[in-house]
Amino acid sequence: MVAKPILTADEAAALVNEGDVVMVGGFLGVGSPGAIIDALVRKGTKGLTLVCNDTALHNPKTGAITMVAHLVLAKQFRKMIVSHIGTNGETQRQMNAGEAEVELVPQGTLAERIRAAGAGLGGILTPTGVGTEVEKGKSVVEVDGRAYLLEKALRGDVALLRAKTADRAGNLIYDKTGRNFNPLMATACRTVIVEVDEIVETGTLDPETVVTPSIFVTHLVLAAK
Amino acid sequence: MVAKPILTADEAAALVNEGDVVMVGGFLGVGSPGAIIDALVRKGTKGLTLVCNDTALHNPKTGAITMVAHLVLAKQFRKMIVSHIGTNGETQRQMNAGEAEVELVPQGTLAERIRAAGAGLGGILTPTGVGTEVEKGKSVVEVDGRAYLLEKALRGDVALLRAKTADRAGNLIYDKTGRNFNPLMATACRTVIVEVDEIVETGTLDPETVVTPSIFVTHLVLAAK
Amino acid sequence: MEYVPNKETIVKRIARFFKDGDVVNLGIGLPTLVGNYVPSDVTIVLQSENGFLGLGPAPEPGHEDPMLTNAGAGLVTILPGGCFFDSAASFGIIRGGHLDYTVLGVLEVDQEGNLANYMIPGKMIPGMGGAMDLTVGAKKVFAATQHFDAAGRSKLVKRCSLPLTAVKEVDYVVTDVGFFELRAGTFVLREFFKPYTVDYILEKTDADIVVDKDCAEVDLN
Amino acid sequence: MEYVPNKETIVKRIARFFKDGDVVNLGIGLPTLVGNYVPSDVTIVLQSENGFLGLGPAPEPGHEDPMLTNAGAGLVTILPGGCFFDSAASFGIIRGGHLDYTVLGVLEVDQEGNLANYMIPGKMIPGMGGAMDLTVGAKKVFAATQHFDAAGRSKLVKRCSLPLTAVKEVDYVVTDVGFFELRAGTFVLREFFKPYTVDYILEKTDADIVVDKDCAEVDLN
Repeated sequence: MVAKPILTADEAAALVNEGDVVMVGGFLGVGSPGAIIDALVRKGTKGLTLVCNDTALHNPKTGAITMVAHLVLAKQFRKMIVSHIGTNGETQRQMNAGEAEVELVPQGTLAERIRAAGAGLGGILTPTGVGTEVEKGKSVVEVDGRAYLLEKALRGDVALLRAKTADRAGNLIYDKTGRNFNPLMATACRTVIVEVDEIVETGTLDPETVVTPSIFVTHLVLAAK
Repeated sequence: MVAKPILTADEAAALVNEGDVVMVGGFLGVGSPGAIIDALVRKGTKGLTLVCNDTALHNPKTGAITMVAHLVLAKQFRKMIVSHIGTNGETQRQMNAGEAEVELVPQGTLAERIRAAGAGLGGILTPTGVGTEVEKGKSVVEVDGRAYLLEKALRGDVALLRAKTADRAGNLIYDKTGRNFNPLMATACRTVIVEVDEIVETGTLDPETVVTPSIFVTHLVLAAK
Repeated sequence: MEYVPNKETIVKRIARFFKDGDVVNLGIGLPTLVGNYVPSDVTIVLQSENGFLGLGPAPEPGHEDPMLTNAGAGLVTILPGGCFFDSAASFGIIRGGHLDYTVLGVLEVDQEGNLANYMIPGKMIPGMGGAMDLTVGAKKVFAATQHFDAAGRSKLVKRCSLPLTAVKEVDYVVTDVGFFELRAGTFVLREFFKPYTVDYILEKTDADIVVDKDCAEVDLN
Repeated sequence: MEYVPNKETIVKRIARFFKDGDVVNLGIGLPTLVGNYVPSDVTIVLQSENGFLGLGPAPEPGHEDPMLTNAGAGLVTILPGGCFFDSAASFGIIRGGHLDYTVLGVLEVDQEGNLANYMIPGKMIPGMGGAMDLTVGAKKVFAATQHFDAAGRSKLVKRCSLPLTAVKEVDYVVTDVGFFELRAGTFVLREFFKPYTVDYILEKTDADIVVDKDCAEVDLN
């Protein structure tokens, strides 16, 4: 199989353009691509839309800050489509001050919307959110007597992901709870850049255990040890 | 974790009731549970609805017959919901003679309908089948300017599946192209019976490589060597 | 009678509800503590919505793994027979009715079974995370809460005033004064916890309560 | 000029279209043969809709594995870098636009790009299998067919009479007389294959054909 280019984190960050919809893997920072995020902060690309489970951790009192929270603090997001911002005071501040738009999406709906985009579906019908604020502006579709929200596919321009091992072709294996949204986002963006602990020769991964097939991955970045 | 009961193939077949919707894993017979199917033929349970990729192989000229084709020949299906019957002359005969109902579903739609049932979705929007005979009787929903068919979730009563290895808790690992519809069907039925080559102690499978989590499996059957 | 908040009462009672093989998701905060009180002869499977089954206790010192966390980013372990999966598979389990129970925290819960637990407009907007899917998807939903807030108002109300997490999905409410089941638009008191009395609970609660014919006192101390 | 059916011409021409890294699904029958003619200096990735990437050639005698088959149940191999997945993931790849090309057989293909290849009412109803998803989902769709059926009728028609597999999804039609591209509701002849001529193709084909300004003769023998 054709080998995928291996980039530095800075080369990877340079593939993100102003205004892009950027999907970032990770759950409260676990399974996020730290080196690429740091490079994107250095690069300073603005006007981005974030799609991520959450905006990671930012505790103004302790100064603790992780992963995509660095990009939030640098005000690189025009909009954030996430399920949770409760651990990032700065996201809440920007939302309340009208400095950034925040679209809160139920976590399972976020996962399915991303998966739908990757799988060529226009959307899915979920019972989650029926009768709540999440219903606003959406079609309610009844199927066999139960009400569902029609939730549309959510596509991105660039996915910034984190895995444990890649082979040269781009097949991926993840690390425990670092898997989360990464395999879904790999299917839903044109450019898919994955930061990994190690890159092995093509043919050395067991074809039964690959989680993300090579064809979804466009670039690899080797994480700093 | 709690261990799952290990049944004989005949005990497994006895869990299928007249009139049940039975999902059977396999793709042209590859990855189908042969011992359970044979037992179900012996048991002779009638009036079943089959959900399967296809009706396997039945060549009246050579006498070759595999997997679910035995159940077709024994006229145990009232209805068959499948994507392909081109390799089973008997299914075509029963359909043309009005002896059994056949609902032909595009393969990707069949996979998503089963997955949707397992994932608690009411259905999905697929571009597949728009403007074709498959569209008949279905809602066409436009999303962002493209037309999609609303395809409903498809649920079953009993799943009869085939995997390579189970642990005592019911975690499953499959064998090459024998995977196909098996992991999807495991999520979409109340009773999920899996025929396996081997049953190992709980805790011996790598938690990163399990394909079907234990909680979906209700019973195990050890395949004949 | 004076009300003394007691989280232990709540989580102890919920933990006793489970039976062998139950698949359970415990929400962040108070619900997480339920895991510590499951009787030792009962084996349940804990699901963690960030992507695994077989959630185990906190790691021994020196065995922490930053890649193995619960949905609150706390360091945890995985038990033998557990496995990892992605977020779509995780919420497939949750939304698809494969959880026997979920236990969730409460801002308000009303007698229709409506739950509000994810935002206070203008004040606290953390986002719903997985709470909406959990409430809608689990076979049975436990709402776990102190009976009264800091101002002494009951968290069991006639009708939620806060934005809802889900509509009519709560099955049981367990507080530190009693165990309630939702039936036909009312709270049904099934157990009252020592030292509280039925009269105390009826008097102090801002919601309609029917006392079950088999309602009994339970001592959880 | 006499028409002599020639499958090799068709699959040879299609195989030359691919470039390094292309992800391709080859339908059952004639399209499967395309894999044998990909130039040795071009590496493509073949997807098999029954659940893997990295479809390799038939196994050496003695190395057959009944659990490793293609979508037609033929015994095959998997190449280094390939991997297995379930049918939902497989059709996620197909429907999600992750295939650069699919090559499909033809009963009829019309000048609007409509394809009919899965049934003849009252006669042959094998079911669509994966064909509808492949036609709708792949970035570019090749229809591969002999130019004429056994009765001498052209398979390229003005308007399909058989039930459609998909509407306006075909990008290229390759027959044993020429290479056609679908543009703005017409077949555009880009190449004519030796020994056939443009005039022959225009005269014998029951569909509107525009001859591309760069249309050229190609010798595939």
